Amino acid sequence: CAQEVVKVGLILPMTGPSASTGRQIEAGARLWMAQNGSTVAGKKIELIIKDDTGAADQSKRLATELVVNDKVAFLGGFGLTPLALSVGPVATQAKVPAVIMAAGTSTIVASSPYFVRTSFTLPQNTAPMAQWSAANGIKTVVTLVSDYGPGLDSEKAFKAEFEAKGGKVLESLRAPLMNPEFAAFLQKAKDLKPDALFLFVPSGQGASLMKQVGERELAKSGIKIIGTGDVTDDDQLNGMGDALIGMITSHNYSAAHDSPENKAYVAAFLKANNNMRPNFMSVGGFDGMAAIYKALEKTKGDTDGTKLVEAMKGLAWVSPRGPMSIDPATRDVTQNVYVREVKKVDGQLYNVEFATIANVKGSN
Amino acid sequence: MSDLLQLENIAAGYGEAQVLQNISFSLKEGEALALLGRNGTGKTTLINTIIGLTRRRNGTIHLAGADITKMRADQRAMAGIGWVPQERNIFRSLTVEENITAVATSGPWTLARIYQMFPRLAERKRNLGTQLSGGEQQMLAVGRALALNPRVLLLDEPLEGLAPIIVDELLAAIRRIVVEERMAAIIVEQSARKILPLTERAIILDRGTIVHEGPSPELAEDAVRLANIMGIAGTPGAH
Amino acid sequence: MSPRILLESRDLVKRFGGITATDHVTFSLPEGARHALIGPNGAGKTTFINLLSGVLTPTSGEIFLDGANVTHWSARKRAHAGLARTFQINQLFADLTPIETLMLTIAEREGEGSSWWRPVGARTDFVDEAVALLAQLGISDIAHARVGQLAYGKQRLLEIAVALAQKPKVLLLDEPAAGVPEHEREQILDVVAALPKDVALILIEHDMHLVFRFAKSISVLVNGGLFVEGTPDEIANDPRVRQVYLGEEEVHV
Amino acid sequence: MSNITSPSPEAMRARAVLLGRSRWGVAEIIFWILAVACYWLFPTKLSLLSEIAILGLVALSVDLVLGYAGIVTLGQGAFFGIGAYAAGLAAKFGMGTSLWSDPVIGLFIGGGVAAVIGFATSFLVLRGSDMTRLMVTLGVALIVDEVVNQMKWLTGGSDGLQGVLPSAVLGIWEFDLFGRVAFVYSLVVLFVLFVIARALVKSPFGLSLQAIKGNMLRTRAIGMPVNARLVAVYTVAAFYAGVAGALAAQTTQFASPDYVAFHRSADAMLMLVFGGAGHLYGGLLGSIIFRTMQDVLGNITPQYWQFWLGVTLVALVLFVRGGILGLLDNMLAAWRRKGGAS
Amino acid sequence: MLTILLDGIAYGMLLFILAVGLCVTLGLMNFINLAHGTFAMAGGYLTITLMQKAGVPFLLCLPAAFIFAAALGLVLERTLYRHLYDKTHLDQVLFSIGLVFISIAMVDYAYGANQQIVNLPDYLTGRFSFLGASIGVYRVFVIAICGLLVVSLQLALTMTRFGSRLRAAVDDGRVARGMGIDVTRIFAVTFAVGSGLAGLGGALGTGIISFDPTFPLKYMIYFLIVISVGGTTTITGPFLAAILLGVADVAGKYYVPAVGGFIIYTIMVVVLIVRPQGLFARAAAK
Ligand SMILES: Nc1ncnc2c1ncn2[C@@H]1O[C@H](COP(=O)(O)OP(=O)(O)OP(=O)(O)O)[C@@H](O)[C@H]1O
Ligand SMILES: Nc1ncnc2c1ncn2[C@@H]1O[C@H](COP(=O)(O)OP(=O)(O)OP(=O)(O)O)[C@@H](O)[C@H]1O
Ligand SMILES: [Mg+2]
Ligand SMILES: [Mg+2]
Repeated sequence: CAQEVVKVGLILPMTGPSASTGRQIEAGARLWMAQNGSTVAGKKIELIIKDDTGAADQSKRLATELVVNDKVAFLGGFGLTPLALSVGPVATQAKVPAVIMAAGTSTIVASSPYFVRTSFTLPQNTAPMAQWSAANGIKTVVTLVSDYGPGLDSEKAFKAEFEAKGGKVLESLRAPLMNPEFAAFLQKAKDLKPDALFLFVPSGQGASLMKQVGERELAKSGIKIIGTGDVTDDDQLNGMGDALIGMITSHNYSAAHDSPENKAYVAAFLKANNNMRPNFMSVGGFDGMAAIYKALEKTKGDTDGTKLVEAMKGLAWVSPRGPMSIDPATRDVTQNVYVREVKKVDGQLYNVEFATIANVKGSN
Repeated sequence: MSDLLQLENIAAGYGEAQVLQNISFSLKEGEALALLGRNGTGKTTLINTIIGLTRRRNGTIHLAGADITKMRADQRAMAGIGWVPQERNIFRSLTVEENITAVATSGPWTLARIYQMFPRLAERKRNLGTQLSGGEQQMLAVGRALALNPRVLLLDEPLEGLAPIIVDELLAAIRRIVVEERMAAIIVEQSARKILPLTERAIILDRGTIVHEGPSPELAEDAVRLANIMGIAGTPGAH
Repeated sequence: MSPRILLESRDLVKRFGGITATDHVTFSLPEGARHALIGPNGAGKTTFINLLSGVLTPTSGEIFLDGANVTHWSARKRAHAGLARTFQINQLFADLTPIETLMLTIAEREGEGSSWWRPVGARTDFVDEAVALLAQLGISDIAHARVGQLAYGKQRLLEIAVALAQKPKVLLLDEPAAGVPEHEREQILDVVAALPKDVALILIEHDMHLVFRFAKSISVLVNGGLFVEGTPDEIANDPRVRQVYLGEEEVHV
Repeated sequence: MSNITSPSPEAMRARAVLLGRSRWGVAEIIFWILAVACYWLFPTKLSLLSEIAILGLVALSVDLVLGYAGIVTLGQGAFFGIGAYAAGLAAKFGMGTSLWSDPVIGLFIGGGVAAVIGFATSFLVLRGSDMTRLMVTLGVALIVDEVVNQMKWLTGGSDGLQGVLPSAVLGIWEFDLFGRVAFVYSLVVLFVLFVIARALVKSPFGLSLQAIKGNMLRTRAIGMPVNARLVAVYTVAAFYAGVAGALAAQTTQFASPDYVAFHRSADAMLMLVFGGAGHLYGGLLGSIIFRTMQDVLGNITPQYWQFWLGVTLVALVLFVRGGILGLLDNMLAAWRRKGGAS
Repeated sequence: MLTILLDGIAYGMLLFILAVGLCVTLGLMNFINLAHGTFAMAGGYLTITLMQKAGVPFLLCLPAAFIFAAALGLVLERTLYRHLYDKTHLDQVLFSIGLVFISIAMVDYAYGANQQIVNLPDYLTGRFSFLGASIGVYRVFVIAICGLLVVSLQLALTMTRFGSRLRAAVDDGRVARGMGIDVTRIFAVTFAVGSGLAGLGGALGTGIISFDPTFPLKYMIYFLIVISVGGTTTITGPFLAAILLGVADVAGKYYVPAVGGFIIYTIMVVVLIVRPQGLFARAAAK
């Protein structure tokens, strides 16, 4: 007999500069389906992947087509903030829940009542770093972030939290988003002689940045290198070289997270993806599918968008990243954030977690 | 058997268009041939076919007994064909001297000898190709062809734009080269009276075929006949 | 009363680096002139024309067109003031047809070049004029062919047709007959000679037959400077001219 | 002798030939009928179709500058983006009520602002070789991109301009989720601007652009104000690109820095050359085929569609002269030959 | 102060080393080869593969990258590029962008979309002091190689007949053939050298930047800026332009961060308006 199909449309950058984000999310989502079957509440789940190349008008058009033509019950994906924002009106108008699996600017979720987030926000991931720094003898910091929404979010969150705790941000540097060369900024940071340099660049640019950080021997001149986990992205960390050992970052996910759920996750992921290591983007996709499945279970297969969003509010489960939940008030993700140190484990570099700040809200 | 250049049954043109049909003639060492014909009758096309820059559809070309029909233009040039294109085509980003040295091969025609023939070029040797007067470009085109030390010289309207005094000198020089160095030459000219005295034979083209072939002196003497063959209303050279 | 001077240069100098291509040339051209400019290759004839027509700017000196100082005018402005020229090396629009080329020139002359709502053929008077010009030069047959694919000689004729289409007051012809077969050369000059009597003409040419048939006065340029000026008779019989330029050439005046 | 004679046969023929060029051909009429028919033929693809219409308009604008006047430009994306932001801001601050958020007025705002900037920067492209112009236009576009990024307070920076809510078209047709209104609206705007462009290029003005492309020296010598013409066409093209940008902002209801980005300009140029430059329809065909291929391939293989697109581009250049239009020409010629032979 | 200058020069050298091959194909051959980055990427990925998979020493990877990219260039030139010399610049743009798309997808297929990094050998990392300023060893290494390349290429082009034969072939290939110049061979050799240099640039680039499949597009603008500001008639032009751009960019971002992003583009536009042929083009060339 014909089983009723529920379609999930993921709009991801599969080509272009953010392609690795799309690949990780797709792999995470597929892994969830492989582990949990493709039937929920008697309905068959079908995944549709669309490439928006990282261009917002494409995201919007694809969202419209998925809603109008494919009649998807869920939208998902969204590699960058503007891509998510452009889809907001479509989700609102069509009353289709849209699960944000990557984009990290805090304001997105508020822009449509149908947005739900399973990734993270930058303030969420940044503030713990500031708290840890203030508590560990760091008095002065220079921040260096990519000059775009999430970077500024991160810069603001760090400064607010750090100065509230008595520290001082000497200078806030912003590097153009598309920039291969950080020499001027790093030299400036070095000349200011802070206790630590805080870094944020989007997933994918960490390698270039850290290469130049290493070359400039900032650590040797007594400057501690700290940042968000985007910089020490698991996807690339291993190739970045031993110079990174000792770097402290805070983030919501590490492939080295010590839990049975994560061990199983990493092992299955590596196997299914030709030894590509899962990063924080992949769990965004994995948990995004988790939220979709759990919501459908709750509505018993009812695909009414409004009911599905209601069902997602307050969902809580244990993810490979640790415990997480969807804040019923904001529809944003609440999760643990970990402070980690880059270490060599079994000959490979990992972000080894050593402190946990529990239940940090995504936005309020 | 001493034919230096021999064309047999050549048909050629550009792209889809065929311009020449049934062209056969030959040229001996040390012989100068006048190639005459009205505007657009295919003189340039014939010259270009010999050097290998048109689309050949039929026929063969031999140079000193060797079949060069299948050779590329640059191979033909190296085999001994020198070319003065109608529009001169000086290499514009090369200096006068580079225009000559870039194509030169060893032989009697050295840079010094070319400068001696055209002192004007020596004075302008650092000018770029585009920074020459029309006549200077023409001299350079001739000099450049000589620098190849060819066995056959193809001159497509070489006198165009030269001052009368230079025309006299150049014609005398070509004469000398042909006679003394046994170089063969095909000279395309609009004005028959200038080159008939200089050449042994003349070919007249019309609509892509040879309509007359014969000794030059005969034609030179018989202005009426020349006019008839070429289909010219007025009588050239008469005042 | 002396005739109106249409074109004049005063102490005109043009240097290219170390080369003085035009050397203090002071020259005037009256209404109705039929003037020839001759001289050895590289004497500076084309450069002089380029200065007059505004393609080059002089190093020093002044140029007057119909009384106005045009030294710093653009080529375009001079063309509008009635100065036309042909180029020694064809300067045509390879992708257009001869008729289009002439339509364009006529439209520009009549200040209609920027009209953008009417199609090109709408002004039938322009079309008729262009067609007549082509007929006058004997190239009606190629009116609709692509200029780039024409034989050299035909392009040469079109080059002249374009200058004529400008209905100039002063026309500068730089070796107009080069590449044109002998028997058609006279035809060109006949067309040129048929221009209104008050149009002033300068002809550069190395074909002495044409020069002496056409010119009422001749200047000889050598090494950038004016060497001699005179009637055709005087020039033909000047031994210095024979020495630097004419050589053995027979000249029939 | 009097000149009042009836025109010669040659003159009659020349008149016919010249005027014939501006007459609407059968193929053209079929093209536009098909364009309209798309509304019923592909009801599920209307948002893609309106995007194609908008891209076609940008390609048309590049054609005016590049195909006709011969100015190689990689900067048309800047005008597209400027138009998008101008119209987007007008709609945003019009709040869906006042005249400012009327889409048609938005088009004029977008096109107008782009035209002003186009006019101001046109002076930069009057000189130089292909390469120079390519880089100058690109440089201007990159600077505009950077300005949009920096003026966060106005443009929303890299997050894009949100809350663009244009009111109903002419106060009657609301933009719907299916993209019906968007498609019809975009197609109508494209058609109107196309008809104007068509008149433009068939006029003496258009002919003079082709002449400038062919030979500057001669155009100056016949007294043509070359610079004024180039400035004019560059400004008009900027207006076109600005209108296209405004359309994009209105139909997608946002604007992002991506609208100004380098790849917009590059795509517009690619589509034009792909279709065949210098024929008006080249840009339209190019955007239709290029975008459709991208969409179809992207659905088949979201990761590797670029490969097949690349293969198509390479093959097209190697085997055909003059893009898709050239290909059509060849096919038509071959068909005629066969027809004649049989 | 001096450090900033040195950093700027080093950044300029990075731009130059990535663009030098383009000076040859675009600059000398007048071929708008937007696929230049593809050859650089070939050199870069070869280096990455050799070092990561086969443990080949970095210094050996450099010549290997040159040879690999040159061979790739030669093959593509013989099969594809040679059909495009007499086509318009626009056709060349379309064609080479097509190649870029193909190469992006192929590298993505083989290596995945994520960034690839190599770690330099120890003797090339670290810094040393120079007149009180400190500079990375690797950057000095790159500067030295660039200097060497510029001098040898410039000599090869101006002192040998190859240079003038090449320019003749570019000016008018048809007539050059008729003058006995083997245009086909000259173009093939030159294209191979240009591609090889691109590959070498890519290999050297691995020491500073990371590679992903979008590399050819991401850096395209930078290549083009260097070439257009420097002018296309010489090798030294782009070399000096790269230094100028590098120093201006680094200094700008250091001293006036607010406008740092505009500097390179503004310099380019201003230079091209004042000197459309490029800052250091041969004055006489048209
Ligand atoms: N590139 C080309 N493509 C197509 N046809 C051409 C081409 N070049 C010349 N033709 C045609 O070939 C024919 C012969 O031209 P060609 O140049 O050989 O004549 P010609 O005798 O040298 O004339 P001229 O005295 O004007 O130099 C002409 O009808 C011309 O239109
Ligand atoms: N751009 C330039 N740079 C340097 N020298 C130049 C330039 N243009 C022309 N010349 C030189 O100026 C001199 C005059 O050239 P011009 O073209 O005026 O001569 P011409 O009298 O027209 O000669 P011809 O009868 O051969 O056409 C020539 O010697 C030429 O080499
Ligand atoms: Mg000829
Ligand atoms: Mg001259």
